[in-house]
Amino acid sequence: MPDHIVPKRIYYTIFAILMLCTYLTVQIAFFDLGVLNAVAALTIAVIKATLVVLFFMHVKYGTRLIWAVVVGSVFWLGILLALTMGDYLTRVWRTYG
Amino acid sequence: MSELIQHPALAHHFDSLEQQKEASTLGMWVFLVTEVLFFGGLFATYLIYRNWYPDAFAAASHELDVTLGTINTVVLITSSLTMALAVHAAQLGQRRLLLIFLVATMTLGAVFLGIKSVEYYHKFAEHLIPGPGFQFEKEPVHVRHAQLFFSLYFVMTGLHALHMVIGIGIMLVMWWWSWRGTITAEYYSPIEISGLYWHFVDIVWIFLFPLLYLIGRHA
Amino acid sequence: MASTALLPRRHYLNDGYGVKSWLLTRDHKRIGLLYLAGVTFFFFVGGAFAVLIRLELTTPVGDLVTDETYNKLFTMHGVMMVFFFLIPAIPSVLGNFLVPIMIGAKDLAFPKLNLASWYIYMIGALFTMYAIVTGGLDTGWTFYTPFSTVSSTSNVIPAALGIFITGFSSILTGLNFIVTIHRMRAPGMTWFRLPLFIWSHYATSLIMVLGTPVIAITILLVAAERLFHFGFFDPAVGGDPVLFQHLFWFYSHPAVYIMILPAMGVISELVAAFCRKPVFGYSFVAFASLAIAVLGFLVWGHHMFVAGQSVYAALIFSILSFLVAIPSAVKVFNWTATMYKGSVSWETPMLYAIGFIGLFTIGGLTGLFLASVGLDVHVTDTYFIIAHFHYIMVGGTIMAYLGGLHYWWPKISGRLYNEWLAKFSALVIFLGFNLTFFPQFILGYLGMPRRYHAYPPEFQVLNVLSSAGASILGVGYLIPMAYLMWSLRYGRAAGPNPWGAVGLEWTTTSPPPTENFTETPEVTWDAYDYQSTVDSRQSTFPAES
Amino acid sequence: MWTGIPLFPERASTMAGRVDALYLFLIVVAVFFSALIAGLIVYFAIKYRRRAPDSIGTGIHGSMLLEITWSVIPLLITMVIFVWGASVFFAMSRPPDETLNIYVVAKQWMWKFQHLDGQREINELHVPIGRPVKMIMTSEDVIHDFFVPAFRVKADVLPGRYTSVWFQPTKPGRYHLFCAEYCGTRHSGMVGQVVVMDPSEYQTWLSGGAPEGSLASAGAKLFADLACNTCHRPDAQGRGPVLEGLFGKTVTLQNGEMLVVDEAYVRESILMPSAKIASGFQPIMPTFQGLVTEEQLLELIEYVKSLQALPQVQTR
Repeated sequence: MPDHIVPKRIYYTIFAILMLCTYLTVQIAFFDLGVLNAVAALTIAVIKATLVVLFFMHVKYGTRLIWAVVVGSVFWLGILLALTMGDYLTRVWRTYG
Repeated sequence: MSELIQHPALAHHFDSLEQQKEASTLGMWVFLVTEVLFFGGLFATYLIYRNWYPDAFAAASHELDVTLGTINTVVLITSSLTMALAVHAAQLGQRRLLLIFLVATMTLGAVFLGIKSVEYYHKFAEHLIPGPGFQFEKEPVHVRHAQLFFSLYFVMTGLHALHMVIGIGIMLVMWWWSWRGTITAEYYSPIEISGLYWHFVDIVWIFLFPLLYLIGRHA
Repeated sequence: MASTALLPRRHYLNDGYGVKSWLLTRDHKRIGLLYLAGVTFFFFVGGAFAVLIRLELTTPVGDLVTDETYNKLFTMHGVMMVFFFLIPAIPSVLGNFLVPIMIGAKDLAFPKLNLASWYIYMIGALFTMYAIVTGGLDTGWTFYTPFSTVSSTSNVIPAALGIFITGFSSILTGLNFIVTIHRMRAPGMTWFRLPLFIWSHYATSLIMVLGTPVIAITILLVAAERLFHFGFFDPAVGGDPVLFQHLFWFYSHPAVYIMILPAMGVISELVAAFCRKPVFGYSFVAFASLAIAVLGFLVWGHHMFVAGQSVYAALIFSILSFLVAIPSAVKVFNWTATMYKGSVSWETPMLYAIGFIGLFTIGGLTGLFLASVGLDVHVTDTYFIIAHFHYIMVGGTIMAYLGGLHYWWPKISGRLYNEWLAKFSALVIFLGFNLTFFPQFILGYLGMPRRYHAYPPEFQVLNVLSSAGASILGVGYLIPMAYLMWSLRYGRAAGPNPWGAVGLEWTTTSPPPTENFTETPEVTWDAYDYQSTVDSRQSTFPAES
Repeated sequence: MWTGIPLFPERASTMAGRVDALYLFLIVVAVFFSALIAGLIVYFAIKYRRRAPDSIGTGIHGSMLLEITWSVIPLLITMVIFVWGASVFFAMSRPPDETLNIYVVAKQWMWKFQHLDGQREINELHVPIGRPVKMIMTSEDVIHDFFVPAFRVKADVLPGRYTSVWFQPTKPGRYHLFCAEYCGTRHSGMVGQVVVMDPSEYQTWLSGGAPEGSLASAGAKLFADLACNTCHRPDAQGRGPVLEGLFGKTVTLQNGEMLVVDEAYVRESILMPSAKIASGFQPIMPTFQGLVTEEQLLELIEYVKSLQALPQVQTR
């Protein structure tokens, strides 16, 4: 990987956006939007995480291999969540206890 | 290789510092993949029970302190910034700045843990530790499912805090190496990969915060 | 053959003596041997439990040991064999030794981490052994909740910790292999010149890295639930025990591929070397490894067809399970086709390879019975399952492990073993294995449930056959122990290439020097390129040297 | 000696033949491919055995045609097996509409059966031939598994939840009942007998002894003892929902969700009344967690079920 030195300005910008997102997510949580609450919270979290990964962790400037590793981890996490939920969402007999 | 002057940090089995750096960066990324899946098991558990018991989870989430949670989020994101700046300083060989930013990162990490322990203490005082002593006076209807929430809360934040402690330990070593002069503009990959770890721990919190603190606030 | 060969003057085995030179070594070859010691020990520990299980089952009533003891025996047999033998066996012993050599590297990317992973493995084993000697463990190796968290009174916590710790050894090994294969290949060693052993270890490492963390957290949750009465899977607080099974099998099914993929890699090497020709359909075999690694993560629910998951989930998992059978079938066909017009030698490693292909085929085909959800309902949790996975794990992995050990033993030790004894023991193992496990298919279909201490008398004949086979199998495993140890001192020197095989590991001395190659090799040929090797070097086969 | 070993368990249910047919098909597939591979390996090993120490094999690298052939043919075969297995599984998972229901409570290490007419059995289960029987099962402690090889059915029995399995016996006799999910020390002792009887014998057996009256009547007594009837009144004047005619109907919950009243919902409403409140009612019912056993729960459920056909339903 070539040594890519990210200008400080970018770090500060990203930091500002992250702060803004934090403010937003807290504010939104206090309005009743039904299911959209969860959607909004998770969307913002994903945006924040993506920014950290791309800029703070330099993936934007990384090799294809690093991209593949990042995408792979998300993909496998997706397998775990999707196939597990696949069972729970289609059960006829629910579980109680 | 041997005919060149070997950099003191170059291990015998690598041909160049470049190869060594690529290997260690890839190594850290692969390690982070395992971390994603490690927390992934917890997120899957959370997702299923939240889906089953939304009311109990909302009620239990109300017991958490949003203000402290928000402050901690800000603290942790700021520590990520100082970490990124530390890497920046290391890349440019600015030793003094590097040392300062490492100290700042560690301090913010410690503040986070301090606030977290205050929160833990509150939960302990309020009998919200899952197990036989668990009490959920506000909405006794949810007493059982709220235990699920708090079990997840303690394990998720506890493991996250453990990662923070390890992170601070790593930063101490990095500080020592930087102070000693091991870290230079041409050999800074230890700082870089420690930074990757630190940012990852930050990302985990970015998800934990809304999932644990912000559900059902509007109710 | 090679009777004039001498051991090289300087090699990794005489590069330092004494305990410290081993326990603090960073040489991947020595670490491989440290693993060999550990893995062999735990194999015989697990084997001893198996002997007692089979002895108990010769009679239908529980007369040899109590039911409590019996439950501990099968649990500890499973835990030892799965976590401390099968998972580390091929990757950590043969893989550790060979991955760097085969790609022309001096060592793995992270030698200290490699040593650390051996220590982690041993510490994990220590915890588990502690659990065993201080009263044992009776949860089954699967640790199903709520039995493991609220009902069992045995040493669940130390055993769980042991498995948790050992998991990190697996993760670190996988991580090390991935980085090494990506970053440490010799000049000219492109991806499609890699031996298939490397491809399969790469695929294995992916699973280790992606799957193991999930079992780690799951085991941790079980420990937390048991220790602190936290609730995760306990119905008493609204938890779902089936969720544990999802998380458990998310790792533990792919873990089956951690055990079998490296074995497949070994077989590819053996078949090529003892037919002296390239593996048929190299790229298909290579990609089949990756396909297995990926698809292997999509099928875990077939362990839970009767566990109370949804009917739809069962059907999805069923069809995906059939898909993962295809790359395995492709491999079997390609190995068979490799023998066509080969120069087939019947030396010991090849006998193991042939045994592997046959037994793995049976194991794989009986896997179709289990993937077929309507049939699985009847045969799951019976001896049919036991027979099936022993065909894969023992008939597959252990056959390949022994075949690989015999093939590379001259490289590892620099010496040759007694070929006739080796052939004899390979035959004994093959026969003993089939006699042990084939009757169990029938037993399973008849309905004998697994993990039964006592059983209805009509099942006795088949059980006696199985126990008889097990005693033969046990002897078969002891013979190689003896002659391999013997060869360490008295075996003839092997020379660099006793089999006339190609591959970088056969270009260096036996045993190799600490840095593997005196000069970093430049690779200009494909894997298994016998033709041009013969053309260019005018054959360096031992008979002519 | 060999002839003394059976290869199949008894076929004593309508499902047994279907499972065995699939099994036989798979055996044919397995034997064919095993023989093919083994035959080829042995043939090649002999035909192409090394004749000179330095001979090498022919440099064949592969064949796309062959690769496609031996990928596609197994794929097609496995898809046939999948569809076949799935159809058998569907039949296993979907009981007919009219079934004879028997409740099962499993515990370490015994099987407890409750018949609707009130008979209770332990480790022995009497069923008639010719009628589909549905077992509604739950566990008091850990996971167990109801397995009758002669019927080719198996299902895990979970704590805190109902699972079910059904079969239609076809042949009188006594068959093994096994617990097939490891459940602790006396797991291998958690076995029993399923006694399949002709309908007439079964009737005799049924009338043989039911000292406590039917399951529903036991439930009715319990319903009164626990004072459920003070709130759940047939005249719609109570503070709780009218239970008559409720079972099997769709109700609307407070949060607008709809659900069908089944065993699981009744169970949950007794143990965790506030979890899913029917719309128009207050969450005032106390929990009966710990006050009723799994067996009593089943009696109450059966009582609620029995309220369907009562004339009060119309007078509402």
